[in-house]
Amino acid sequence: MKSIALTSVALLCAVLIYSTMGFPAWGDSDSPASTHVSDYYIENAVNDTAVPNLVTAVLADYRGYDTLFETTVVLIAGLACFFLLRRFKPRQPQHRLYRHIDTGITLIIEQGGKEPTDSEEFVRIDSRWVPYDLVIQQASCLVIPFLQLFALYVIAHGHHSPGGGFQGGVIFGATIILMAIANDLRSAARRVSERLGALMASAGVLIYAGIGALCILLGGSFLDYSALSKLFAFTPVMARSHGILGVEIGVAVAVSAVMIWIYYNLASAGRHEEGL
Amino acid sequence: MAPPVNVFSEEKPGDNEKAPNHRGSQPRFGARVLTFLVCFATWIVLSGRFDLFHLALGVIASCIVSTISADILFPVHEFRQLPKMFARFILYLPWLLYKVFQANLNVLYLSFHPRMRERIDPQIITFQSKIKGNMALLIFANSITLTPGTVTVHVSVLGKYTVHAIDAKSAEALPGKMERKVEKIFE
Amino acid sequence: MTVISTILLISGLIFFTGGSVGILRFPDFYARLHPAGKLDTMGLFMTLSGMAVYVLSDFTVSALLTALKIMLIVVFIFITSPTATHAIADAGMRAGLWPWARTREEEK
Amino acid sequence: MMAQVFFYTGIFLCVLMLLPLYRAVFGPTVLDRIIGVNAIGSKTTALLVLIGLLYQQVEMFVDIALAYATLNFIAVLATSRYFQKRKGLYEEPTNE
Repeated sequence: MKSIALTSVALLCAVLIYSTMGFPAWGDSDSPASTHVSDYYIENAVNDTAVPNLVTAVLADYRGYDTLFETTVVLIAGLACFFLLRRFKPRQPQHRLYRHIDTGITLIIEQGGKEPTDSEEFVRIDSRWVPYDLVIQQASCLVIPFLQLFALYVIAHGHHSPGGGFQGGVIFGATIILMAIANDLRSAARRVSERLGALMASAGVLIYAGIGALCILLGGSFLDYSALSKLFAFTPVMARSHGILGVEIGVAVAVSAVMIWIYYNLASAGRHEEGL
Repeated sequence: MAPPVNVFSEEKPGDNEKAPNHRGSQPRFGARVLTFLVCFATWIVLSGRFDLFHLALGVIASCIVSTISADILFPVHEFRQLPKMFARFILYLPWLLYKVFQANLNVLYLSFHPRMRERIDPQIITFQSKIKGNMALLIFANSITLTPGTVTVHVSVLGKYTVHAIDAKSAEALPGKMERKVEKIFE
Repeated sequence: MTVISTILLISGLIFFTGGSVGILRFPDFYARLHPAGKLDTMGLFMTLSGMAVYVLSDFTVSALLTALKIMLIVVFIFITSPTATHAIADAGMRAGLWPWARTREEEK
Repeated sequence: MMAQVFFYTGIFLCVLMLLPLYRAVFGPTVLDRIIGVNAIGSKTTALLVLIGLLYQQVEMFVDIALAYATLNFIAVLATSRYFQKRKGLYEEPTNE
């Protein structure tokens, strides 16, 4: 099995290296990329899409297929982590840990012992003990909502400033990861459960592809956002601009969910019961 | 021998929403509104665009944040106290800044001093403070870290501080005046 | 305005220098936390407020918002930097590292 | 004139980064390395805003600086928490 995998990887590498010979030479000024494509983007991007940030226009509009499959690759990375690491059979734990909220005392309940109800007084924590740290927890509480707002700002302002779906999604995922670091994995999973993360990761790609498909339904070609102007009362240029925004949101949802998902699986070695 | 109980049986991943949450997880309406307002103000500073489209995006983003994490930002139950606390905290800041400045000059002097190792005498001290409330504990801990010669090593929930002090003089200064000042903010 | 901003920048740089030298010279990592935690925070505060003052020198609404954004970074740093320092100190304590002390060195 | 001030400040900051870099590379313990990386990160935050002023696009680079500060904070917290857990002195006995 291993030899088959190795051989296929080696063959693929050989094919890829062989195909690089067809590329234009490094820095070739006569290559197609530098003769007309770049100039076209630089001259016409603002008129075509009403997006002042060229990178966003190229990324989400002119090269929409590329970004669509990049997002899919991110989703596949999350799936790969899930299938490689996740252990579906829960271990029989020897004990459960509870923390008394007011005093910070940790209780160890051996198997069969009387368990406190998970309520006002006690909260269940990970079965491998994570040191409770008041300062880190409180400081992250102060910071997290503003970081989430900042992430949404980065997503929404991809048209004007650096940023967009990938960056904003990463920051948003990082806030949830910060929550998991500051408390424990259990309290982060209380907000964004694994199932929700998986759903969001798929939904992000679906939003992207769905916008593309909607363009076909409205008579354009796949990912040609100007077709959206028939559905809403936009001019074709503004339709392209808003289409880019929708696509960015899809990318952001997928990327943030995959970040969280990968973190859950990596930090707990697939058991989802003990965080970092 | 009793059969082993599967303690995870009630904790399937999808069940998390139904699991009883701990204290402060049910944000009140006031917390949501307050979070929304704070978020929208931050959005305006961040965005810097005042056309209708971007403001609408701001409203949507603030709504999202206030639904996701209102209980994180304002777990306090007494909302009447909040503006007063905030005002007192703003009044506390200049004094803190002055102390921070003093601390920095102190450390700056130490780090350029040629025989620095003779001037410092690191030690770890513990003391019990009278401060109650998580946010007050956080503010006091971070103030200790920022002010002369001391770094907070550990804080327990009940207010027992473990502090690394760089010399005996700064170790003696704790808890001192700062504790009273922080206590005053949250009374 | 430019003079104030230059002075703030240079004093910030002095704090940064002190922090970097202190990180090199102090005997153990608990003591190194002092310059790392305090002087870097102060240096950032000084340099960033210097830049904010410079941005404000031609006063428009967008310049004001940019300056506010810069101050937002300062507030963020003032919350997070002591917390990060504290996290490192706590990790060292739990790993069982004892602080360097003058008396112990004399015994050896 | 101010551009030159910013330029030389940036150069000086880059040179200053070498000192914590020594800590980050040769630090005797892991925690020393974390301190070094944290110090480099805080200088980078200032440097990013400086670059923004040099290119006359502050409002862009402020966003990047804020994101960088965030990631620096999260990285330091994550590493230090990792060592709290894996090398915990007070780790309670688990029967694994």
